[in-house]
Amino acid sequence: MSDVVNTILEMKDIKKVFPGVVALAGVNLKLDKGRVLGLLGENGAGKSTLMKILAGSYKPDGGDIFINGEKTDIKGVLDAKRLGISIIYQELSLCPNLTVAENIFAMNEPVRFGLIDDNEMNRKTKELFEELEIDICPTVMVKELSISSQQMVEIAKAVSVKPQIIIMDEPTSALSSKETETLFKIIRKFKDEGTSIIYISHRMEEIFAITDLVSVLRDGQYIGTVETGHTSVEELIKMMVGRDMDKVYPHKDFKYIRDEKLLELKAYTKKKYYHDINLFVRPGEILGLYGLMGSGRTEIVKGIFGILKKDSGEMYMHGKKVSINDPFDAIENNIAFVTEDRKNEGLVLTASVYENVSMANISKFLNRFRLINEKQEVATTEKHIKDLKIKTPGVYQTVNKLSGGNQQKVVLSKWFEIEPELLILDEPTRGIDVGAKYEIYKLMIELAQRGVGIIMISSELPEILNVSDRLLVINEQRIIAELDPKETSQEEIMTYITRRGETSGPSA
Amino acid sequence: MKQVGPQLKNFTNLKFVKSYGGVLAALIALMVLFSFLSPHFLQTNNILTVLAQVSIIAILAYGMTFVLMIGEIDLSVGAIVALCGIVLGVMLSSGQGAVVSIIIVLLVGALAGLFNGFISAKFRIPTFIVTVATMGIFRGVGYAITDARPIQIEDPIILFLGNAKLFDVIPVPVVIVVMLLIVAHVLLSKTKFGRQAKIVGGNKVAAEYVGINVRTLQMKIFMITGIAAAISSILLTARLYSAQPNAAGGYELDAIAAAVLGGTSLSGGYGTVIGTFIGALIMGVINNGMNLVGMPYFYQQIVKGLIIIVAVYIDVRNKERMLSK
Amino acid sequence: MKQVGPQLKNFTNLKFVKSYGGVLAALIALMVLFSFLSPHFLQTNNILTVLAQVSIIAILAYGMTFVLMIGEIDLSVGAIVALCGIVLGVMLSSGQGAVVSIIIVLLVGALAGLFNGFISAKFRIPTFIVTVATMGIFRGVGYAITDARPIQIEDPIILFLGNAKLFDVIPVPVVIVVMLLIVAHVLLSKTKFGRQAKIVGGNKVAAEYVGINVRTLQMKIFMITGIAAAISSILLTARLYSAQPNAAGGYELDAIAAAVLGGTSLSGGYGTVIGTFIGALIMGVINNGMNLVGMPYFYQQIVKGLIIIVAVYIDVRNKERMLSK
Amino acid sequence: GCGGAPKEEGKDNPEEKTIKIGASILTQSHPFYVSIKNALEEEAKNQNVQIDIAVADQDLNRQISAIEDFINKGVDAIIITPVDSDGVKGAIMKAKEANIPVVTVDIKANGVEVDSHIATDNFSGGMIAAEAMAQYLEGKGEVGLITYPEVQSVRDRIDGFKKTAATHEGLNIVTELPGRTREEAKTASEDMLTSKPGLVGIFGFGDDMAIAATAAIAERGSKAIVVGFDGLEEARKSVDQDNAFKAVVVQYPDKMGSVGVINAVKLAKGEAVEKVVPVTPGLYITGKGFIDVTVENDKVNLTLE
Ligand SMILES: Nc1ncnc2c1ncn2[C@@H]1O[C@H](COP(=O)(O)OP(=O)(O)OP(=O)(O)O)[C@@H](O)[C@H]1O
Ligand SMILES: Nc1ncnc2c1ncn2[C@@H]1O[C@H](COP(=O)(O)OP(=O)(O)OP(=O)(O)O)[C@@H](O)[C@H]1O
Ligand SMILES: [Mg+2]
Ligand SMILES: [Mg+2]
Repeated sequence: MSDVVNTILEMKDIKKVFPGVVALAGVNLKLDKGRVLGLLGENGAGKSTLMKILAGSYKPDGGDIFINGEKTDIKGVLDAKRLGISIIYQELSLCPNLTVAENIFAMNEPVRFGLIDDNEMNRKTKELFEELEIDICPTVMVKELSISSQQMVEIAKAVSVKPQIIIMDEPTSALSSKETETLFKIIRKFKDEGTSIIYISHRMEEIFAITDLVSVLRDGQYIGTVETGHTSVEELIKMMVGRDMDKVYPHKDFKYIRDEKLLELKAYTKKKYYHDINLFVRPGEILGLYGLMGSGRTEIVKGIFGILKKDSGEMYMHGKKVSINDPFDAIENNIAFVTEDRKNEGLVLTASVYENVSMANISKFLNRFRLINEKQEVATTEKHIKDLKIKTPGVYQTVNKLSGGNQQKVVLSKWFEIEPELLILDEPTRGIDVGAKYEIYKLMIELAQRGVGIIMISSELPEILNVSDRLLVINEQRIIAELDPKETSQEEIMTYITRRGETSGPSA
Repeated sequence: MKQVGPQLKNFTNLKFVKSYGGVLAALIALMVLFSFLSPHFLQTNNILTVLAQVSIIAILAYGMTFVLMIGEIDLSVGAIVALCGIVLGVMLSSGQGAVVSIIIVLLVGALAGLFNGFISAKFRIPTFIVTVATMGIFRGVGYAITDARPIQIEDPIILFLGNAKLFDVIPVPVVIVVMLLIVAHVLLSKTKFGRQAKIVGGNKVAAEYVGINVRTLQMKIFMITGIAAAISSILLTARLYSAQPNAAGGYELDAIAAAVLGGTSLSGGYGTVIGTFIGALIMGVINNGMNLVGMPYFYQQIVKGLIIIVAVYIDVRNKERMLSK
Repeated sequence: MKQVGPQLKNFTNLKFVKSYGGVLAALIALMVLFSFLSPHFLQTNNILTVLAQVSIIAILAYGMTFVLMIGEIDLSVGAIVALCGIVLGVMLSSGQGAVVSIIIVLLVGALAGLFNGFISAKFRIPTFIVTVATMGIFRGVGYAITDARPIQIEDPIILFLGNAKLFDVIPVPVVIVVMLLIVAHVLLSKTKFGRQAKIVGGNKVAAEYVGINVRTLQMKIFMITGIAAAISSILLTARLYSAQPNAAGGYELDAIAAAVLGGTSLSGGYGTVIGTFIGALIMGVINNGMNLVGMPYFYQQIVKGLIIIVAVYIDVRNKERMLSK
Repeated sequence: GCGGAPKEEGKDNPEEKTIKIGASILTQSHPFYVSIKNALEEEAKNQNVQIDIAVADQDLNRQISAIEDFINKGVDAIIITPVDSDGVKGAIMKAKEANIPVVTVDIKANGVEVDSHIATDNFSGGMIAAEAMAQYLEGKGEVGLITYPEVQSVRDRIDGFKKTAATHEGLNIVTELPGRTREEAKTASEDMLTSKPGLVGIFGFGDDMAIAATAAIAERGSKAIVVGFDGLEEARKSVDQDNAFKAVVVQYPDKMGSVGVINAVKLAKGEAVEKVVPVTPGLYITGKGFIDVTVENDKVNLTLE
């Protein structure tokens, strides 16, 4: 009896079919009041689709939804809102042309004499941010924020309406550990107030840190629900992938780092973006860059790739001085760059999978008449689809129809395809499931073994500690420490960052 | 009138300069230039004439700003002006009173706009194509109604609206254009409706996610554009003392140019009615100034093209500078 | 010619139907309709006439497809046609040979396009505005050169290109338009250049990050459009036996409509030259059919608008259905 | 070869079938051409023949396409008001190849012979307008022109006006502004009156322009007079009233249209017609209506009193 009272949401036998794909083949989900339910599944398992149905932006092809035990028909996003369901979508969905406050209060603006009261709106936003401990100016335009800040705005927007159910679809994929902490604080606060939360993530440690229960989907099927306290990473992975996976990180059996400098930066500087960057990467080496949000990691690698062109400093490849002024120069020098923002910087959403895979390297696919050999493109793409287990109905599918994680895999394929000497990866495993992560790490290691130098930015400390050979810590647009990942610990890194923050704070 | 207060103070503060600095600079530069080139340019009378001349395009451009705001376009507004003018002429000459006729004309404009909005939203056809098509349709209907003949207008109320001067100085169209400026500005930048338009223009997906019915909004926006065209047609008809089926040819491009000069983005999400008004003034000043200087027609076309490019460039550069501060 | 092989087989397979099914269906429906309405419609002679009539717009529309592909627009192509025609007339009447004149005309077209591309890419001004402005500029220059007077053309080579018939049957413009169809189709869908255009149209930032110089590409694309306009102008001038400074008014809209009818997206990233050709044929068939039926002009405008809407709708719906299979 | 096919068909049984005429007119958006069009239709009804009217919208290419379509359709005669004298040549040649007789109305065709031409002389008309203007102004003062240089007939009118104006020493053309529609013409008139406060006369190349100028003058309280061209009903009414519009050169679109059809029908039946039918423009002035006017040896003879 008490069970009925406590169950706030039940989804039964939900079905959804897309052209060529059965996204959901009869899925069940149960959510209790005041609890956090983790939702796990490989890329393309159907998590986001299920959540979009709950949020009213997709119509299910079958199944029932019960809210507080009552059968409910969610016809559109407004119905969902009315029922107290709030969602943070996997893909950022803010208006770049509006301010932070205007985005948060979109369709919900405070009104005076029939006109929007901007002052009131900004004031309320400021209050909300203070309550949530978010440090963003309410009147700044969203397009001027970094992705991580935009994600925080999304979070604030979702909770601002005091919903009874909050859906969070990979909210931390664009956040660093500090902001993740802020998010967890918010989650706990709302949970204590009786709000229920559905939490999707591919990061196991987060699942264990914040959820009470975990439901698992596989290939659009409901696999089961377990209590977080009574399960293990291994069990969850087995539920997700359907087989045992003994480890999350592959062994780097035989390291093969040549003692020469593939890339070297000397005093690389761009005003307002990065300062006095001295670093090198050796062939076969994986160099990790770690730092907090806004620390400038992305800017440094954009500098290397010629997007944020340096003002001063020198770059050497193989000891020879090179000058890289734009991405074209960078690619000419065999550098590849997987950007952190796949939607805006990585993919052509309206183009097909194979066109995305071949786009950085189209010259390779020309026949003797200098015409594109589509067969070869398709064959190559199919190889990548197999290697990275990209879930798609085919090479001709347009990329916007893929799940987030699979889109990320397409971006990776694009850059693996040019067979670079230096591979820069900015949050490469963002949104990627554990199984595929393993494949990607393996590919990185294989590339390294062939003599490729890799720079990897990651906000996941365990990942960066396990995968990189050498670690640079970035803070306030500078390199502040070089560490050996084998010797260091999460605690040591955090003290570097915070200590630096304390000492340099007043002087900056 | 009370609710207009809050944003009127913008006129005196930095935000105003920040928003309109580039286009204002272009306008002032042009005015200085022409006042040197022609002694007649800066006369009060001439300035008022320019304002009256500009009123027709300006009102069209207000409407256009709304469509551009949601990332769409309306190439049929010139044709709607012509059609509405014809309807006005037919109504008046069939003995209807001015007020009834005006109401009917506004209705026809709204319906024409609704047709555009409905067809494009319902059948998901790009508005560029829908309105290129309806441009032909509305004009065709206009021609067919009168068999391409103009209709003379003698109604004193209509003629008053287009030609009279308040206190013997200020042309009535100028009063109307300024009043509509305030209404349109408040509607676009201060109401929920305007905000929804901005959201749709910024990110259609996000708009749907927050529960905006994008299709309904699009229909409403096209109705506004249609109504603006209808108002414009009343002033134009009065100004010409007749309804002309071939009136307002190519005005759609002038209206778009005015809006873009004023900083409205063609891809949606950015734009202000005040900027659009300034943009329309720039166009009007160029035309008037070159006429006063007596520049030959061919060179007028060339110079006008160059000035538009330079003016938009000033605005683009100005915005970039503002952002980088 | 050899390299054309691979995609020619498309003509026989399902992909062809899939890509062009909607617009082909619309074309065939129209042809069936008109062959019922007029006994003259399906005569070989008339079909060839339609093809020849369509050639000028079709070639313009090929160029337009490239610009639309990268998400830009060119409203100045009609003016470039007029300007190039005038240049051709001036060259010929100053005693230059046809070949030299043609080369110069192609150069002028390319330069005009380059001007559009350069100004918009370099100063980051929306191409809509740049080309609205250059529309005036190019036309103004054309008028100024001849003081708005036409120039008669008597050169046999030029007249041959526009008016002669191969084997006494196939009009030369038809041969040219089909040859250019193949060239443009291969360029757009089979070369690196074409693929880059598609990528730029889909996502400019992503394009830059894979090393595409978006600005240079944009300039090249506008040059292609300019050259297409120049070729068009040669055929038109021959057809008119004279260079007309006011020629090709409004052709930009027809070219855009043809491209969009053929499935090219106005926001970039999608489009095929073959589709565009079919789109141009639809426009030509509508005009010809209504003339044969003897429909009054006003109704022609109305019907044409309606047919464009229906044709695009068929295409939109067809694409959705294809995707949902 | 194949080009001959339609002609046989067209000529099959001329006696049995009703005669079909194709007419391509320059534009539909000027009242003058609307009048021609209506006259064509009316006369066709009188003659009991079928007529298809295609509107070229001032696009020569469209006009040529329409003529091609008439040929393919096998009409028995074609009437054209050419968009351009030189440019229409190709289409007329095609019609001749197909043995279809061609009649031109209002504007002549260069470089090719047509079967009949119903001529209005726009150049002489311009001269008449200038002479009338000069006499009203007693041969002196500043005059402005509203023009539309893209159109041949307008260029001819303006050239004729300038020629006669030059013979009056005191008469100076001080400004020329474009005004292609009534709206543009009104703006142009306003700006003329602003920039040339001494203006005493405005010539508008068409009725719309003259009427617009008249309105602008009235609103400004200027003393300038207006002379117009075309002289359809609305313009003649305006001339009758007490305003700035003093005189209008009158063309006879009704007559031109009906003669066009009459000649086309005759040609279709194989009868002979006059090669050139001249229609001299008239002059309509305030207070008197039509007055006599002739043009001889580049000199205009008219008296206002
Ligand atoms: N709009 C769409 N059209 C066609 N197919 C779609 C669409 N949206 C999703 N799919 C397909 O449905 C399946 C489920 O996608 P969904 O986004 O729900 O996966 P997910 O579990 O959220 O994956 P990820 O972890 O990568 O985000 C995928 O195979 C995807 O390709
Ligand atoms: N387009 C932009 N315009 C203005 N400021 C920007 C822009 N992009 C980034 N910034 C600012 O630059 C700083 C560093 O950016 P960013 O957050 O991308 O660095 P990061 O170290 O890679 O962090 P993360 O990847 O975790 O977000 C931030 O303060 C951000 O607001
Ligand atoms: Mg997902
Ligand atoms: Mg980053």
